Amino acid sequence: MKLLYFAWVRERVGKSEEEIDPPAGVATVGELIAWLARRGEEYAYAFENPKVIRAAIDRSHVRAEAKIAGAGEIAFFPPMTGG
Amino acid sequence: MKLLYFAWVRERVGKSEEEIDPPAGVATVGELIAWLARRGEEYAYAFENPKVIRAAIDRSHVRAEAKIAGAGEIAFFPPMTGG
Amino acid sequence: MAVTIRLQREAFDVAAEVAALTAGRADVGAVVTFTGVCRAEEGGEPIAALTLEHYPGMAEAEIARHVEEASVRWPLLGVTVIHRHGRLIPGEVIVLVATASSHRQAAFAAAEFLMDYLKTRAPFWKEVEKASGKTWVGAHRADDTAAERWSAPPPRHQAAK
Amino acid sequence: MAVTIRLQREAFDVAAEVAALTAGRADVGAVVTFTGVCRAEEGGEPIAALTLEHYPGMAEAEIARHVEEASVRWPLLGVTVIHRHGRLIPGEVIVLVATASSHRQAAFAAAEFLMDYLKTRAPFWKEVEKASGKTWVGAHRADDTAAERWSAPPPRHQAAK
Repeated sequence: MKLLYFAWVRERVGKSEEEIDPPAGVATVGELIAWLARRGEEYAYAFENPKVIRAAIDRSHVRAEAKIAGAGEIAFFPPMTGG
Repeated sequence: MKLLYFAWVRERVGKSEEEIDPPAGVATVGELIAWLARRGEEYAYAFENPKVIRAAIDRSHVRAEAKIAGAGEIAFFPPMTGG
Repeated sequence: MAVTIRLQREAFDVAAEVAALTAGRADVGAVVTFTGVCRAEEGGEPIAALTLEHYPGMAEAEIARHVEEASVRWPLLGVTVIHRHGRLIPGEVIVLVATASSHRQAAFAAAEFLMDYLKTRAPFWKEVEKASGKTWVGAHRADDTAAERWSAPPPRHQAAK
Repeated sequence: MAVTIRLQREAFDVAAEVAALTAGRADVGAVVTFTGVCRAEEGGEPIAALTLEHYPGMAEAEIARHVEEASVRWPLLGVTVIHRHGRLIPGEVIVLVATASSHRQAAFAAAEFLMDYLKTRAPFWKEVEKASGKTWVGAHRADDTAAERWSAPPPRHQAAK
């Protein structure tokens, strides 16, 4: 599954996208964030405050409880500040 | 005292302004309207429905109860439709 | 606050007016414009023209008073109100209200407030020309209702810089 | 309804976009525009530039979905949304939302709805450059509150012509 990072999440992780293959126990967006945060210092920093992280699955906003099964593209980013 | 008429009030009265000298018993805008309505057919037509007539004394909106003593310029017109 | 109020017979350039409103201002973050356009039809019947009559002197003074009121209610950096009078044909701009602020809510609210005022209390009257003849436009109940929402005591803001 | 949605790096001509929105429409009586401008200072400190990052694909689709939602809520004749990305300097236009309708309330409400959405839910992020360095702009509580007012069930209108 493909992950995308934007804004300071991207800067902290140090890349804008990557392919990952999380273990079977990681079923929701919230669990995926927790799993990512344990992958290294840069991830721990990016995801240190999961409450401010927003997520989208296949380009639609989702909550932390959303299931990731079948997702093609999951994006993580800070609160939006467009306009 | 000077009277001004606008829009269909002007058209019905047949003039855009005139000088008048109402009798002493005419103290308010409402009484002035009633007095004007008795001045002739064109006035009766213009002021046939006093409820829809709006008035301004010296360029400020006023109600029918407003006193006309000291007024320099009194205007009568239909509800406003600008914008 | 930069204020421009004009009543005029002539057409004007909306883009130039908006550019003038914000020129040289470092603090403008939001500009809202309302442009009222003469429609080409009403109730399915074509409109040939619209004639706007106004009360010279009172119209300018009343608009200025309401722009002042808007600047007390919201932190505005500039306001432009241009209202045409005389005969206009379909497609022509009747009125422009433009508001500039650091924040979008102030710009939106002030523009709506001024338009509600212009529609219901500013001394202008519209006469519409159709094939069936000329008729004075009646006041709309919806416009009165819209204007009434501003009659509660205004939330005063800190004086704008 | 005429819909234009563009995300682009290039500057654009606001007046030309608004003209295109209403060109050849006999029924447009009201046009509301919101223009978001890069301010030159924030908290008293000069801004050198603003960089806008976006999520390509998602941003377009999300904006289109909200324009569609606006057209269900209000009788609109046209909507234009243009949002820039990349590096902008003070005075440059960041975003334009323009709405056209027969009636001013619909045009105002739809423009505010779309701006509230763009400020809080559209996948864009702003980074501001000052002498003290670059910082990502935080989300504003006031913007979230403004966006929440639209979450009640919308008043559906009769299908616009």
